[in-house]
Amino acid sequence: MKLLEYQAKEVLASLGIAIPPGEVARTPDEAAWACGRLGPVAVKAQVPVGGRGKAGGIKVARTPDEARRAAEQIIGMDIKGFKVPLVYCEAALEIEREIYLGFTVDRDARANILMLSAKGGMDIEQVADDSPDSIARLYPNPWRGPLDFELTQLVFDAGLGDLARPLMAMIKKLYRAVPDYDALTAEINPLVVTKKGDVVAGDAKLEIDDNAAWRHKDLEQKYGALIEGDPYEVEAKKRGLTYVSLDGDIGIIGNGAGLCMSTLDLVQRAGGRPSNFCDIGGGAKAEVVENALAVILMNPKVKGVVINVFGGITRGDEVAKGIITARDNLNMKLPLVVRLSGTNEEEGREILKRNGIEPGVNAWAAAQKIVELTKSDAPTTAAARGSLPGERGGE
Amino acid sequence: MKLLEYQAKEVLASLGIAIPPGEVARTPDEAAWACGRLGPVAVKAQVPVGGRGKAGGIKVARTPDEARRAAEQIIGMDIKGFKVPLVYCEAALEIEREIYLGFTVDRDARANILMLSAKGGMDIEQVADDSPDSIARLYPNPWRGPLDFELTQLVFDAGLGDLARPLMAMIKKLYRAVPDYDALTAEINPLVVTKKGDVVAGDAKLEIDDNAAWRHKDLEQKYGALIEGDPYEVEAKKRGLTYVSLDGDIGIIGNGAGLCMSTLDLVQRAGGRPSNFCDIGGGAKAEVVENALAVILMNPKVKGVVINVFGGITRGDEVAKGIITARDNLNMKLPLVVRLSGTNEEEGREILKRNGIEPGVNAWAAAQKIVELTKSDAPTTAAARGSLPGERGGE
Amino acid sequence: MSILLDSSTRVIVQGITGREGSLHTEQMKSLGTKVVGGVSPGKGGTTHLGVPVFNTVADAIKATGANASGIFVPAPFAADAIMEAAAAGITLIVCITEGIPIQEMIRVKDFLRGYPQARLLGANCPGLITPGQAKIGIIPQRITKPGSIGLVSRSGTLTYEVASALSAAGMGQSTIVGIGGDPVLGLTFRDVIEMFEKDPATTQVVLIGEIGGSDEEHAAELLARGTRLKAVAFISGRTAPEGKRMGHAGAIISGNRGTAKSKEEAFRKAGVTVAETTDEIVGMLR
Amino acid sequence: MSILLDSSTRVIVQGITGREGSLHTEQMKSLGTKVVGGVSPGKGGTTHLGVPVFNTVADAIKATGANASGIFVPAPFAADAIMEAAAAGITLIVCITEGIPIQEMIRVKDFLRGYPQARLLGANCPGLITPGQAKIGIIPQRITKPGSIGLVSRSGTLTYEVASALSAAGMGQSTIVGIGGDPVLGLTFRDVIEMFEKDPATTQVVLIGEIGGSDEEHAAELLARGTRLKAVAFISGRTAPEGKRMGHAGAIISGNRGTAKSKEEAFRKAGVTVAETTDEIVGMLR
Repeated sequence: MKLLEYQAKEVLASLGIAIPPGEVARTPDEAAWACGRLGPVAVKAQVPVGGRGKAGGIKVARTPDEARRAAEQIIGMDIKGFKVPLVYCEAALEIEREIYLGFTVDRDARANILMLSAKGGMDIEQVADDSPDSIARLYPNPWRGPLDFELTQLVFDAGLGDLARPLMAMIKKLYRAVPDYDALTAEINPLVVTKKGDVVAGDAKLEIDDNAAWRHKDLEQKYGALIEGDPYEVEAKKRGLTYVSLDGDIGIIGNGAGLCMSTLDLVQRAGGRPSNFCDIGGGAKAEVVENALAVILMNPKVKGVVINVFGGITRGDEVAKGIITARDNLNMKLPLVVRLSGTNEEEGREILKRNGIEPGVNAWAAAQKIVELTKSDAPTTAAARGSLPGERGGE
Repeated sequence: MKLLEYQAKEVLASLGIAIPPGEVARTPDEAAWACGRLGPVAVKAQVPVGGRGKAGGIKVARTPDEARRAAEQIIGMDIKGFKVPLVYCEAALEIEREIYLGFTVDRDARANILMLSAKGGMDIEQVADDSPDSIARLYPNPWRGPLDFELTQLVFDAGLGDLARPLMAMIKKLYRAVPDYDALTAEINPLVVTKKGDVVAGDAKLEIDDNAAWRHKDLEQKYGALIEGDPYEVEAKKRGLTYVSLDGDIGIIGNGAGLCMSTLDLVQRAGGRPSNFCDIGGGAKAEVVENALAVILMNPKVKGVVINVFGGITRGDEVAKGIITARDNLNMKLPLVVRLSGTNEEEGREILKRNGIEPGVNAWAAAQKIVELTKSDAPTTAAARGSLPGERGGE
Repeated sequence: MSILLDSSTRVIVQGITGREGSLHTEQMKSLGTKVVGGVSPGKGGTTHLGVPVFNTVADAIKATGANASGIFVPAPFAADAIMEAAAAGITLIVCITEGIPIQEMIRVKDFLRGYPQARLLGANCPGLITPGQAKIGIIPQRITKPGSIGLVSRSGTLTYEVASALSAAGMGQSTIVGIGGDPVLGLTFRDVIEMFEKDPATTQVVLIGEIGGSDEEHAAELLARGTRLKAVAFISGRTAPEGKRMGHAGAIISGNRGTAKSKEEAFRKAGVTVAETTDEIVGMLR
Repeated sequence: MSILLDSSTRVIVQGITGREGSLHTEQMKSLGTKVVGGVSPGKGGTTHLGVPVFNTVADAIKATGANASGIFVPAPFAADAIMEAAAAGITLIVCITEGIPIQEMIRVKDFLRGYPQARLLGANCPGLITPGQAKIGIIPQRITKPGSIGLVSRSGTLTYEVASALSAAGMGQSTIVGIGGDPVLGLTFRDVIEMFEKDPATTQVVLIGEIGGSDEEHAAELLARGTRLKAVAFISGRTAPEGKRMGHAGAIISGNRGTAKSKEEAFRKAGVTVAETTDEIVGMLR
């Protein structure tokens, strides 16, 4: 779960990290009132993705009127596929210097890594390319956490020895996000040293491990509904699916991430453009297939769907029956190509054919078939799509 | 710092461990009222030492009247040198079985140890002698703490697999006393399984590392004043001295624990009985010597004092001057023998002699001398003792 | 011959009394795997599916001499189960469980440093199978066939797909190893390739990789130093769009590594044939 | 010859700019100890008492090639200082600081398992001195004299007392080692005796023990197996009353060990002469 900036800051504040005063605004008026209370503010788009500054998602407002106008422009704008649901109005800081402080999982090292650099701010990735040595790194032992002497070394390595005390305290607090919140990434960039000498989180990024969501239900309840910008991903999450939106027009369903990803590769190779990645895991029960199809069909751009299932333990005929049930329940009329493999695959293909579903002999054939069926198609009508979950759910 | 039972239970309760309802009573009336509110209670002497049950410090009371009478008998009684300051009235438990659960530092292993036994209760030390295997043991890694599988093994090793869930939860909570409170010992004996099936701390012992007192000032403030039963030890602690009361009549001061302990050995060897152990550490400044003498002279049994100082870096003449200043400030008239060693020891001895203090050539001679000087002495008068800290401090 | 597992390996199943544990224990036994016991705390002393159940792995080893374990316990208990197996002396730990929090796996990896004899496969993997001899995990026996191709893969269903294509073409496998798709896992491509290299029964290897991480690159480095094995590699996710990144931390540490392109190039440089679709693999091995 | 420390040992002082650190650095230097630097975070780049100061031990080692460290930092920072020294590669760590919480020392002991080359003396010890060559810590030079007696002790002032009696009697010392009085510490009697055994310059040893723990008993066990050293032991606290015990945990694990009687008996059984007062020691060594 990727938290929005204001949410990440609330969590970091609960760990004792100083953040500037700020208020969430869902409307331009709320932004104006917030500015009235806070004085000059930065009005910041709240989206779970980087680069919002360059996309025009951050504006400085000195007066309530300016804040209202900024919020009018920002709320609802699209940033890298996320529609901005609200803004965060934060008291402007008098910046003396900007530091980079980040924690993440280094999957190659199978370890956590803490990074600190005196060259904080927007260009940190450039800094990493140009002068990697200016980013000091520490791999804390995962049971012990960072030890004082390791933090001392980190701070001096980063050339920030004059700030050793406040920085070491800050890093220890930030690292609490690992044991306390199962954080995968926790980043403060810039970490601002103000002209008064305070050390304050200027921005904050926090990603919590979805595998540990059961330990952090409070976060999910408090923030979960607001976070995902993509409506299909939100719906998929509700239905317990592993789903990522893409910008093509062919729906993809596979069981297993690798199989699903290779189906995507094949569709693209055949000249098509996938609308999503959707892994339904093992088994391929009718209910799960129905959920996956329902989410994919929510997207009006989708012209057809390809399903790639390898039956490990589940039999091919059962999978075929499940797919037909799902299609019929959704009253789906769009082209549907299914590639079935594993036990009883021949029987399964027979059942599909009898029910008007195109069976692929292998994954490559299935990919070519769905591309062929969707290329010539006229724009889809609502009728062909069947009943959409939005319509059924009264959303 | 050794906490009293009710204090230890308050701390354990803060860690999430279930304790029976109970109230502290400083007077027999308070005990009666507590019984009125709680129903049948155990009235328990609060002293930081084991064996109070056998000493008559625990009585069961079914009515407020019985509770009053029990408190009358217990408050003020002496248990192993501790005058009982108050009682704890605790709702009686319906006991199904008694378990032993203890944590302590195993100094030989330089590690923490958790111990669990199905044979809990007063006779656990006997159990340890007779059938050591019936006490299951676990040495948790100090950074990781006890892991679930280790606790599972511990619980099954103790033959308590049927209580695995509640016991594992309980042990994890108890172990929090190590990272959270720098506990050196944390013991629940008996850990009671009630007839209803609840698992409750029947008694509790908790010792906090004095070296970590600076991390736990809240505990010290809340409980510190009540704990130590011995008035000389309380006074010594206030003055920052390492002091243990003994029951003889010769005061002992030494610099360094080993030197102090060997002085004690020598006095005893010479036929005397030490009234205390008092280590004044390195340096032996006048102020520290004065503090040590002051505490020792509070005890009316003391007939004389021997000081054994080895000057490592401090010069013997300086030590001698410091001792004289201390004696004079306290207006002490009792026999005082000083054994001085190290740089300028001859000069130091000269100064002592000139000021009427007996210098010992070596520690053994000094020990013999103080025994000789105190044996024939008549009971000391208040005048000879000098001004006592109690009188000066207006206690 | 084979790697890691054969018909003499003495296997226990942690979580044997659960639904998944029961199902796959039966399948493992039906192939001939020597399943000597199971672990389920509180059920020690009972028998399940014809094998004795113990409260702890240590108890199971004492009674059965087990040296391998398959873990089928639910995610919240799986990291602990791995550590228990290692501490008790198991030398091959196969964790099928999906959804273990990454921070727990990082702690497990550090814990395992204290038990160098313990090799962990997974978590979140289909396990391994030595066709005709034994399996630990969930790879279906019927898609496999004894032979001389070593197969190592990050993806479960792609493994099945490739294995069944090989078997259908009459090309048997020495051992099939699913290393799992989690970011923090036990045995890597490199570890498994090293074992295949030492296994006289294995003459060819197929690697099925994925985008993300640098394990494929590390395996390619190893193969580049020279190998007696004929190797074919396939990378899935070649056309996957870049993830929506939050923050810079990931970019700082991974740079340009981890893409399908970087992996394919690494393999080509190492002299390894790269398949663009899984269908090509069989032909490339002929 | 000597053990642990001689005039070629390259020593740094952690906490060199503090009051204690400064005082004893001067004394160490005046004896001829090769003090090559000091550590004081934030003061890196400066010079103190004629030696360079560094921010971290790692920096100090890089610049000076130090292999030993004396720690004089306040108690709340001392455990961390020990771990820093070990992690940076120091092989002899001498921690003088008193009052380190026991739980911190238990964690330090576990940490040190990862750095087997690092030997820790203390904490809460007077350090060690090889008379006429070098010292780390606070043992006064003038009470010592070069010679062939190895002295190892848990008590600071008793060490001084015995050393000065020996020196006054013309009996010099090879190395004097104060192992410290804390319940959880680094080098034990046994470790130090083993080193004396291997040191050709040492012909006799004096052990000064105390009640509590079983380290004296373990040393006696070692000596019982045979030694070329003439050994005398003294235990202080023979007449100390039993501590007022709270709870049973201590009694369960220690049983009857740890008393002066048990220690003296162990030494006598090992053929070690036991002194009843420190005054007897000189005579027993003649």
